[in-house]
Amino acid sequence: MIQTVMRKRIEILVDTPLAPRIVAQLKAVDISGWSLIHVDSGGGRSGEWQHDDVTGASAKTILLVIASEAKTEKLVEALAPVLDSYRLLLTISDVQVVRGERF
Amino acid sequence: MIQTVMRKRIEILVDTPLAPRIVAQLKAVDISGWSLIHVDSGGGRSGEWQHDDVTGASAKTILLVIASEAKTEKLVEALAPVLDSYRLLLTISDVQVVRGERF
Amino acid sequence: MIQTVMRKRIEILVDTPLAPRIVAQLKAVDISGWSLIHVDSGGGRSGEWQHDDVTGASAKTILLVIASEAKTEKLVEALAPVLDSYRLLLTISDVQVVRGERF
Amino acid sequence: MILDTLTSPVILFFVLGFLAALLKSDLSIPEAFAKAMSIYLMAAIGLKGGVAVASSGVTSDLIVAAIAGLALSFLLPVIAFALLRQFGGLSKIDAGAVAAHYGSVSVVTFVTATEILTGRGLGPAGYMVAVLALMETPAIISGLMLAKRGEKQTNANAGTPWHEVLTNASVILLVGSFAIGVIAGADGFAPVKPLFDTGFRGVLCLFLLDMGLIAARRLVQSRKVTWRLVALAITIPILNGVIGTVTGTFIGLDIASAAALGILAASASYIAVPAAMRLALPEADPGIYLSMSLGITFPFNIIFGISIFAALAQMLG
Amino acid sequence: MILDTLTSPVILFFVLGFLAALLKSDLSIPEAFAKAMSIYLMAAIGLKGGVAVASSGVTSDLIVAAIAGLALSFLLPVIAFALLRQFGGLSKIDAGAVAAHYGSVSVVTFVTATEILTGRGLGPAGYMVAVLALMETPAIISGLMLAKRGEKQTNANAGTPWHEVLTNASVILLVGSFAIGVIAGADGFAPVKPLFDTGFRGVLCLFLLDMGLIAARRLVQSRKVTWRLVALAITIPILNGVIGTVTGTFIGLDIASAAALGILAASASYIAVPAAMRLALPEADPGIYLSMSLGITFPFNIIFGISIFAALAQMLG
Amino acid sequence: MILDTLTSPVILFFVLGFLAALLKSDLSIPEAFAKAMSIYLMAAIGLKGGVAVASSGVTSDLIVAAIAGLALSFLLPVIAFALLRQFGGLSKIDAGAVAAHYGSVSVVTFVTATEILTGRGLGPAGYMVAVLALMETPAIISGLMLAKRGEKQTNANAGTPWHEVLTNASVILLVGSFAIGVIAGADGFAPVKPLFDTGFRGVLCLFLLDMGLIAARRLVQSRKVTWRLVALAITIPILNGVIGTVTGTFIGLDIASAAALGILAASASYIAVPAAMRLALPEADPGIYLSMSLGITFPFNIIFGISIFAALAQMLG
Ligand SMILES: Nc1ncnc2c1ncn2[C@@H]1O[C@H](COP(=O)(O)O)[C@@H](O)[C@H]1O
Ligand SMILES: Nc1ncnc2c1ncn2[C@@H]1O[C@H](COP(=O)(O)O)[C@@H](O)[C@H]1O
Ligand SMILES: Nc1ncnc2c1ncn2[C@@H]1O[C@H](COP(=O)(O)O)[C@@H](O)[C@H]1O
Ligand code: NA
Ligand code: NA
Ligand code: NA
Repeated sequence: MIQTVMRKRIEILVDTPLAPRIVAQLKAVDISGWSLIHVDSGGGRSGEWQHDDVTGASAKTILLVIASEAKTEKLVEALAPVLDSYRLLLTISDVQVVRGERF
Repeated sequence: MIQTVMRKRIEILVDTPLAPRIVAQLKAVDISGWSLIHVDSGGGRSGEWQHDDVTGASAKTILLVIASEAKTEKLVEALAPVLDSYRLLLTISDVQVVRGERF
Repeated sequence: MIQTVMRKRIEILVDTPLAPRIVAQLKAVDISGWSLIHVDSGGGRSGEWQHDDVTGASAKTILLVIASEAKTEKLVEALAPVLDSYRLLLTISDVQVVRGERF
Repeated sequence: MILDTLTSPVILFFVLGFLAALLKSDLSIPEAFAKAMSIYLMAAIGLKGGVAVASSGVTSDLIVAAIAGLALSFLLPVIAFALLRQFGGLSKIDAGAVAAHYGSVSVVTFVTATEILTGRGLGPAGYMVAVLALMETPAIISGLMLAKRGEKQTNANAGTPWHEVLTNASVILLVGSFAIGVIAGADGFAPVKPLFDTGFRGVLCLFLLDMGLIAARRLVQSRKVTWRLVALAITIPILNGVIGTVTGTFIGLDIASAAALGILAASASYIAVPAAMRLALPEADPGIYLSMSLGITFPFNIIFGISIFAALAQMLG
Repeated sequence: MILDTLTSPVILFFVLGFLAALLKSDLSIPEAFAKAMSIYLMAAIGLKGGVAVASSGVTSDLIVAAIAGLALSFLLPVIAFALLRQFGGLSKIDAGAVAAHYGSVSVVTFVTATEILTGRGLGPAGYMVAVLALMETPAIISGLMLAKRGEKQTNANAGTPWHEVLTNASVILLVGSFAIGVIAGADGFAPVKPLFDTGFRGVLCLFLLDMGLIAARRLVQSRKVTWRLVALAITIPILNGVIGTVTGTFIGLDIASAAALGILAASASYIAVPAAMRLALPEADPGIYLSMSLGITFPFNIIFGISIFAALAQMLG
Repeated sequence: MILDTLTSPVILFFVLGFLAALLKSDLSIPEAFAKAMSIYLMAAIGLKGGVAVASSGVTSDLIVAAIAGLALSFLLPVIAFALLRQFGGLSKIDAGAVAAHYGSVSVVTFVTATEILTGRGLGPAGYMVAVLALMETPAIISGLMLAKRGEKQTNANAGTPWHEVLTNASVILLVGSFAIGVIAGADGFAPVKPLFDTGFRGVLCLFLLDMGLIAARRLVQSRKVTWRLVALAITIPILNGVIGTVTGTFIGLDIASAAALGILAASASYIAVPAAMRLALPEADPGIYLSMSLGITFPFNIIFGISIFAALAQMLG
């Protein structure tokens, strides 16, 4: 059987204009990979929104990151100060990863 | 360490025209937030499909919802009658959430 | 309560031009359903990329597959030889599925 | 005349798309661009129709054609339903859903017909755009009535989605730009004419390229269409088209407009109606109605139907 | 004159989009197409402005108008800030963010005004495009200064995002295509004119259709806009527009260019500034500034503002 | 002559995009719009080529040019491969993949060259579009042969993806619209000419704006391109371009067509070939071949190559 290792799967829902800032934080805690998933629309306590490329300011995106538990903890610490002001939605779950050495 | 709480991550794959109906059900069980993820194409027992904006009728979308276990159960009950007729694909997993009070 | 069963949720990040090959592998191990999720951009050890439809060659996509544990194992075995040459990112997690008989 | 049609770039691009999809080429038109073109085409045809009515005024022809269109859209599903049940072997729900498609209309078929007929000096009257818009929705109602006939009480969830049907994008766009055309008139239209008139046929080429791809892929991917349904997807439009053309001639429309009414009757919706059916009859199988209307009837009408009903209108007129 | 405006297709498409969204129609313009149109419009207006300046040369009017524009963009947020704090009851941060929007400009409002004024023989000078580009950013700086006045030390993360502000897409595109217009001149422009000039108004129609949809949806979805803020979203543009028009007349611009300066002053940004505020003041509520600038001020300016400041410029001139 | 090129809006928009990306501006063209423009450009160039051949007929020049194009596409990778292995230090697989790109062609380089040459009265013959289409694929085959030379048995998975190569989108679109142009002829083309001819250069401007952005981002993000590879990404196109221009002159093409053949030979594919290589040689590093062809060779050809080979053809002719 192929070897798998346990890693963390982090999903961060963030306003698209702020995504580069989060990516900078990833790099700061030495996480080297991420993917941005396209979100079309959504709703929450502050109302509903649609992705709109004209006023880019109201679009949101999901940052998907696979990382080790240690780096995940560092990332959460690093993001703590902006969690509220950036209105981030941050979830973490367990995943099995193939070729997991790289994370 | 930052406090996290356990919540449910619900993914519902649904035909795009029916998504507003599912959102209405979310609201009915007092779930206040959701995000719609863009799906490009797929395949299943009833054939393959591509996202196509011309005949919107054949596009699909993923509704991503983070909710407490109690609300998740209510939601599943509420969706039970339409699971088959709407051809929903519904999965539920555990996630750790930061700032989890809001769900 | 509605009956749920445990299944595997597989996410495969793959170069868009290679996605049909992976889908062929899915079919080979008798997995009948999949969905392609749109990824906008990302970064890893080999640099950053943006989805770009002009030179389709540099776009990536996420293949989302729900499958039984047995089929998942078969799939991982089948993909093993190309994991490196295709630069796949493959993660597996547990999910509860409603109407799980079909997977 | 069919040969004539087959050397028009508009049709040839459709054929190119169709062949490319059959060859499993990776050619694809970005969805956003395809949708943009359909919005452009609807706005353009609405505007031009409105401008035409602004100069002709509301004539009795317009009123008669409007009534005929409404009646056709409401009644044609009944015949289709009977055929689909008896000969096609569909369930009541699937038959009702498919019938609604054939009562309603395809904007692109109409636009293509207008281009081809105008090229032969047979341009339909401007008010036919209004008829087009009017014919979109009645069929949805009669299709739903047929699908649910005999049921005790329809639950709220599955009732007619009135709001969605009446405010659906293509109705709003057609009616809205028709109204703008009427208000602006020829003078107001002049400054925007370069985009909406001059570029029209070129855009139609690229749009039909995409429709060819979509139609052929739909045809290939469909697994549930029996040979009986294929036969009906050709017979029903012929039948409807003949009824439409005869009606048009009978109520005194000019030859071109009678042909246009025939083509509207023959065409099957693949935008407004599928969306409505997905909401109102989620149990109906989209694989069936999309394969029939988009995969078979649409190409049939583009390549043969337009010429057939034009010839019929000329014979009768 | 307002009535006149209201029968122009350009405005009517805006109204159509606005109504469609209020009716909760599913009509929508694909984002990619909307963004494509905005890129087209900015490139076209930049080119045309540049070509105009290439033939007129750098005049003293140009220089005076540029200085006036810079000053207005820098100073107008101060008045807006005071009103938003006192009358609107906003926090310092929200007031600063909103004020920045009102000091900056809306490209689409300017483009629409140019089309409508030109239709009445009141086309503003080509250099007003340069003024437009210059007015985009100073307001961001003064808005941020107002929002942070009295704070000890701003941390690095929350400082002015200079790089993003100065290289933002609309600034680059406007300035870049203006420069291309200047370099290419009328002769170089000729081969690309069919696309950038002839099709311009038609594209503007479709773009305003989308802006109508976006503005109305924004208005409907906004939950945080009090009646006081609604009043300010109309009062501030009137005030700014009057200041701008008077300034334009005072510094000796021709009537059309004075009107254009008024409209620039009255218009509120909804592209460059929201993006900058999201970065520099993430704590400010985007619901407030987008609802005000896009949901209220933008429609107000399109339907009333343009005519008001044109009339004022004619009165003063 | 290079200066001449540098004041054309078409090239200036490319430069604008390139600079914007180097400045890390957030300017971006929606992918769907970029792809739509590339589809439009290929359809337009195919149509125009076909219409030209429809009136000139199949001449011996056409046949000779077609054979020369096929031979060049098949043979040029051999020289490139040797240089990439020896001087560039690439592995066999990477060298084969890169060589395939340089044997194949870039549609946009050809289109831009045609526009610029036509502007100087040096428009290449219509049949060069057919040559363009023919040159897209042979290089893929010889590149794969070079990459796998000496291997015992290629496994099924890694064989030449014949189907994808022969039905790839740009081949189908070019060949298809060329055929439509031939069938429709000048008369059939007339009604669609406003879109496909009049708007052409304007669209090319916006498309090159995007290509500038893409090329510069590719250049900046590439980490694997050594200075030796940079040198080859300029040397190989010069070499290939000279071979192509000389061949064109030698086989008796007119000056403009000989220049066009040179530019085709010099250009490197960044659409059809990368997609094929990703399938056939997944182990080859896309970072290398995309950075070289798109990040270096493409800008080099647009800004210098076109003028160089045109000058050479004039000298020789
Ligand atoms: N840790 C990660 N989490 C999420 N996505 C990743 C991660 N690492 C790599 N990726 C994605 O995989 C692509 C290729 O990664 P690499 O092979 O490391 O360059 C990247 O561009 C990302 O889109
Ligand atoms: N429970 C949730 N599940 C999924 N997405 C959510 C949830 N809550 C909020 N969101 C997303 O986060 C955005 C902002 O949420 P809020 O800050 O609550 O307005 C929403 O518009 C959704 O896209
Ligand atoms: N096992 C699966 N994993 C992921 N997506 C699936 C799976 N099965 C079905 N789907 C998605 O659900 C759609 C409908 O499935 P079906 O009802 O089986 O035709 C498919 O087209 C896929 O997009
Ligand atoms: Na019909
Ligand atoms: Na302003
Ligand atoms: Na070449």
